Amino acid sequence: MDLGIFCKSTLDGEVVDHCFSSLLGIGQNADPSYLDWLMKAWGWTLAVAGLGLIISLLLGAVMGTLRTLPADTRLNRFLVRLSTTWVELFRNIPILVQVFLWYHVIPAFILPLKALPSYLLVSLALGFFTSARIAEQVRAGIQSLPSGQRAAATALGLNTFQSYRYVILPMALRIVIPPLTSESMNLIKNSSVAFAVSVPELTLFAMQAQEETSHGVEIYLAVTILYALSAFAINRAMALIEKRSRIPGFIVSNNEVAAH
Amino acid sequence: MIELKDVSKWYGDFQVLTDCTTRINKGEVVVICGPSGSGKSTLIKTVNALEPFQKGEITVDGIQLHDPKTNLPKLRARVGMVFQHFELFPHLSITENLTLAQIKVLGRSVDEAKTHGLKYLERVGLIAQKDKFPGQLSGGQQQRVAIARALSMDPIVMLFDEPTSALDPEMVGEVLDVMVKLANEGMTMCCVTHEMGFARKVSNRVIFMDQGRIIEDCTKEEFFGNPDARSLRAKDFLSKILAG
Amino acid sequence: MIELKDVSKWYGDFQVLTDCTTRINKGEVVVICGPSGSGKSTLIKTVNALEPFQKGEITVDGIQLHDPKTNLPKLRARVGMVFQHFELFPHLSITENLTLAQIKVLGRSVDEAKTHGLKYLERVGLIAQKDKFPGQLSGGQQQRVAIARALSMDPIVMLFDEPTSALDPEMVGEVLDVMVKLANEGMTMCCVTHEMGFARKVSNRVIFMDQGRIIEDCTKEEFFGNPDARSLRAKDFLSKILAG
Amino acid sequence: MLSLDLSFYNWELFTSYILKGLLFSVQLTVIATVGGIVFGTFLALMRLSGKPSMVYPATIYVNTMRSIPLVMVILWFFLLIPMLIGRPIGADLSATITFIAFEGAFFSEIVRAGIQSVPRGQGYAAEALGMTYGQNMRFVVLPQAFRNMIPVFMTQTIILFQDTSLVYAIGAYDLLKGFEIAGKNYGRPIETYILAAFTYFIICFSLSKIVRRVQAKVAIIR
Amino acid sequence: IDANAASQTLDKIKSSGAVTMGVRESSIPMSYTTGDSRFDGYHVEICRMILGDIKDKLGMSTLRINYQPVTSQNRVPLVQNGTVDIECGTTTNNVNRAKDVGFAYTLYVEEVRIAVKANSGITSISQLAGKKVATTTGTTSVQLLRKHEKANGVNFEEVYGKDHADSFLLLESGRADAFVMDGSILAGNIANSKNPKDYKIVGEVLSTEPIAIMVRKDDPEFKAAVDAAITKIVANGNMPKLWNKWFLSPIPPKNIVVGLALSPATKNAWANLNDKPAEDYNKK
Ligand SMILES: Nc1ncnc2c1ncn2[C@@H]1O[C@H](COP(=O)(O)OP(=O)(O)OP(=O)(O)O)[C@@H](O)[C@H]1O
Ligand SMILES: Nc1ncnc2c1ncn2[C@@H]1O[C@H](COP(=O)(O)OP(=O)(O)OP(=O)(O)O)[C@@H](O)[C@H]1O
Ligand SMILES: [Mg+2]
Ligand SMILES: [Mg+2]
Repeated sequence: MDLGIFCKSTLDGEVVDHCFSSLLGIGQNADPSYLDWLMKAWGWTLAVAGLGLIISLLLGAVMGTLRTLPADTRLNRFLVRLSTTWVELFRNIPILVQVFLWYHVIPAFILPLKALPSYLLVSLALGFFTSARIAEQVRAGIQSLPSGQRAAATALGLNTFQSYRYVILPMALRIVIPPLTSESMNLIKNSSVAFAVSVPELTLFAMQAQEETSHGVEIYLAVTILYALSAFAINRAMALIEKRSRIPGFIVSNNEVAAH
Repeated sequence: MIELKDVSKWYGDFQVLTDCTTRINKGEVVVICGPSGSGKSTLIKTVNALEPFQKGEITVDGIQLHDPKTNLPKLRARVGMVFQHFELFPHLSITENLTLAQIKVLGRSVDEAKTHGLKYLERVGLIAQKDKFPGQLSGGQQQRVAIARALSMDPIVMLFDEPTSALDPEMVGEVLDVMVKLANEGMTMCCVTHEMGFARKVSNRVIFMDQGRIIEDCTKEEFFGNPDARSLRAKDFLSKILAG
Repeated sequence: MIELKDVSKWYGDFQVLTDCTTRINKGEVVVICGPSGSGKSTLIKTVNALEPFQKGEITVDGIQLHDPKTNLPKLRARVGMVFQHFELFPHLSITENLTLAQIKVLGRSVDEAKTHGLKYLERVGLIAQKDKFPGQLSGGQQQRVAIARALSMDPIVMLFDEPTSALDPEMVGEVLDVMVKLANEGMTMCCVTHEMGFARKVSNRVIFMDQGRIIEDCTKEEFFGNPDARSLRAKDFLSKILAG
Repeated sequence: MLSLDLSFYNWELFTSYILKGLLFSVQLTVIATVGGIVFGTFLALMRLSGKPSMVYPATIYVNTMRSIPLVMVILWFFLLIPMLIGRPIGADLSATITFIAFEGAFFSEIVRAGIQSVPRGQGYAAEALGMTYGQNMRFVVLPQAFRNMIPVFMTQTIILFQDTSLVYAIGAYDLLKGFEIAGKNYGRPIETYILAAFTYFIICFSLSKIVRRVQAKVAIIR
Repeated sequence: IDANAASQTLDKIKSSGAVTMGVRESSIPMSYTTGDSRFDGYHVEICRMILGDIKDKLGMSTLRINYQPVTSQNRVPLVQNGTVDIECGTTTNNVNRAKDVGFAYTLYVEEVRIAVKANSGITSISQLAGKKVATTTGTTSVQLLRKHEKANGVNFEEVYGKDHADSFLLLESGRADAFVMDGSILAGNIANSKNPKDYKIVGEVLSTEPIAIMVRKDDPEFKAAVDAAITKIVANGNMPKLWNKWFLSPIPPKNIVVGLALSPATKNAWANLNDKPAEDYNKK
């Protein structure tokens, strides 16, 4: 184990004066070290995953909700079918293949997409893929509410939108926080596929740096720890949200298992 | 006030309601009883348009339910409903439970809704709990809040679906007391319940259902006073219920 | 037969049972009642060693429960127990439900267990259902099977934890009938129940619990016959229960 | 706008490039599912045992596996474990071990939830009849738990099948790799990605339909 | 050589009757698959000749060759840990790697160059300022580009493909303006593309690198056996024929022609067999 490797220059493999040289702007013109590079790569991982997370939460909540609409009007039936198709489409293709589709295939047909930077495309791919899974969790959450809740809201004269807005969603979203936590952690982990389309994130760093330095153990260890740390941070953030949104006197029992 | 004519309903191939015809007049208290699965809940839900029906006609306060032009949310707001499992909204405080629909459906101001709602909360004896959440109340208290919530919409009729059967026995009384008071004040009520004591005390009419049909529909006096005139099924059921 | 001495139990900081002392003699039928959360289920579970307790002594048929040398499974097999929610094994047929423990615990042969189990199934009037699965029976039928299952272990005492409170009212009677028959045959029984009719009919003693304490422990005659001698809490509770 | 040319995609190409990858992916999925369930049940029982010496190692293992990307786990096992234990380990074997180790953590969560989904009263009832912990698990809790779990197991298996595409990181020849090589050697990368997506979709979608059937079939009537 | 010398690899080959050859999947024409687990290419064929020679020397009647596909990222560890006995891909012999693995005599000297679209007008690296330059993750070209950027003050944006075909796809689809990589790889990818005429290889030689067959570091006897076999192949005058076969004639599976002329550097390597690392080539 030789952690000194992180203080070596990425250009000539010589030890640099300050490990954080170029990031912190200490020695001007100093060569960037592997540590600098690692930190930048982590930044990319967080950026890609963060953007993907926002996309997936929004889309997932919407699609999951649409799937539970009562099939009483034509519009509703259409929306149910739309969201079902959405979920089936995006959860039945491996994320890696979806990333390739977004990066190589779709821009070949929709030319303006070519102008988008690759991290955006990866975020879209991650976001859409995860939204299908989140939609399933949201749907399960809504369906796990006693059917009487919807009936009570309706009986009070609330219309479908109002029932969802004031009664069903506030409860369902609270219930699905635990499975959403695992989905969010999965998203961070899945962001490692971004390296396949040249986003300079942690996995790309790991593969390139271990090739250059031949210090695989140290490099992989650092990268693994950063991934675990990111996932753990999400976990804590969600736990905080869960605590904040806890309802006095209400016991949530949740056995939902989240797959990765 | 409420009129049902030949109402039939199917779940797929399974017929839950068969040609149900009856009426509930203003100020009347009607008790519906019958064995489990006989369609009592379903019947009461069709009256509130919570469940669609495939045949027949229902008229509530002169409005035809099956008319596609009917504004169902508005109609439902005029019919109060109380459920077996209370169905308070667990994420809202008691006050918010009472005011939500008043504000969103009737368009009342927050203050107005609050004053109005708390008035009914006081009537059911729970004004002290106004800032608690449903999970912090006992079952009997929750059900009384649910009654107050329905009342604060100023309904023209109240529907009850087994309001006491999910309660611990010691809490049944407090809910029945509220219902008796309401009946005595002249509220039009339709209650699915097996509390025969309540039926004896305040009901005007008793409806007995079995397998989706209304088998008996007679005054309380006929129902309890003249058991021999009852159908075999109703007699059997009554003997079982009253034996407990 | 069963003796409890100063039994106390805590869930974390929360004391569920406080110094409970009582005894149940052979052939006696004891009814336990009291408000929800008063510790009735917990008490009955400690007797069957399903819940550990931290203080006091329990002796069942001369065997000390808190003795670490006691073979708890063997002891439990000699005490029959019936639960509020039946707890039949849903993945096994009725016959398999009756025979599983006989075979695995008592080591009876399959045939022997079957003959024995079906005898009790006949006694509860459900021999026709022997090849069905629990999900295909009504609640009342399931509870009667559960009683037959407990009986087929040839227990020396039967414990019941609110055996009728999860049932539709029309099915309460059939389960109570079985229990009454059992009591009349001389089975030692301890029942948590709010069915005061049952208590009046067959019990020898009534125990009233509140907040983890045994507040009243007297004969049926004292309990029902002399209400003024009852504690305030018990009087209040009784009036609520009997009002229904 | 690009014109698609799928004409190069014929039976010969399928048998020479893709079939091998498909077989590997399926084989890896099957072995990892079976191995993962066995290993996962073991981990779950450890976590539910209540003995700290069992609970902690299992919990740490499961949580660690769940917070590292599968690609990293694959790389770890493939590149570094052989260096540490000083013995070579091939791509296929490595992928298999990795997947069992990784999926075991996920299956253990499913098993744990499955056991906990059996109402507590069932355990009480079995105990009250005099059954020991082992008998209770074997005859009452696990049979019900596994029936509840079958659909979740199958869903996880579909995910596992999709995850096999990540073995590209160590150069194992899976379904996606088969497509990629074919596409590259014929200079048709775009078309092959579309075909790959289509193939995965057909397989996974059909499997998820089967899951729904099975779900309806094995559900316990309560 | 002495077949009884203490060589783990030779012992293993003799006792198991099999050898594992590390190969690439799409490094046309050096080492690539022709489908259905068949592998071929310039280095692969040479390796088969080497192994044939070793088989004879060990006095074996048959030797089974297992092909293990490797990637840029895993080839070194695989050789290190013994999964692969002999790697016949496109590995640069440099000082850094030579610490971990051994290299046989160089038979091919690679010149790192730039591939661009024919109509782009780019002819030199200095024209790449502000442009996107593709290269493959896990190769020396990445570090090379970084160094070049720093030394010449040119500023360009790097994009990474996960393998060479991917990097070429970046160029093809317009996501990159240039692809910097070993000349043979560039030529192979261009030849294999839909319209080979749309691309050309331009610019100065960014670096000259010996590409060599890789063996284990701690087994000098095996390396000696490989080097001896190479010496024999070269002495028998096979090299020009092999070059002609793989670089100038149609090759399977699509019968394309790579069309890369024999460079003076490679010719020189054949004439003076050696295992000097890349650093010695660029030191001037
Ligand atoms: N959504 C549904 N789909 C299919 N069948 C249903 C549905 N809801 C109710 N049923 C069936 O319709 C019949 C009548 O149900 P309903 O709930 O109205 O009975 P009930 O008289 O209220 O019984 P209980 O006393 O148990 O509440 C039952 O047989 C029930 O199984
Ligand atoms: N596992 C547990 N952990 C913590 N508290 C518990 C647990 N089980 C029961 N309790 C608490 O112990 C008290 C007594 O519970 P118990 O179930 O014995 O009451 P009960 O008299 O049977 O009530 P009920 O009539 O509702 O069945 C209650 O306040 C309950 O909340
Ligand atoms: Mg009902
Ligand atoms: Mg209890």
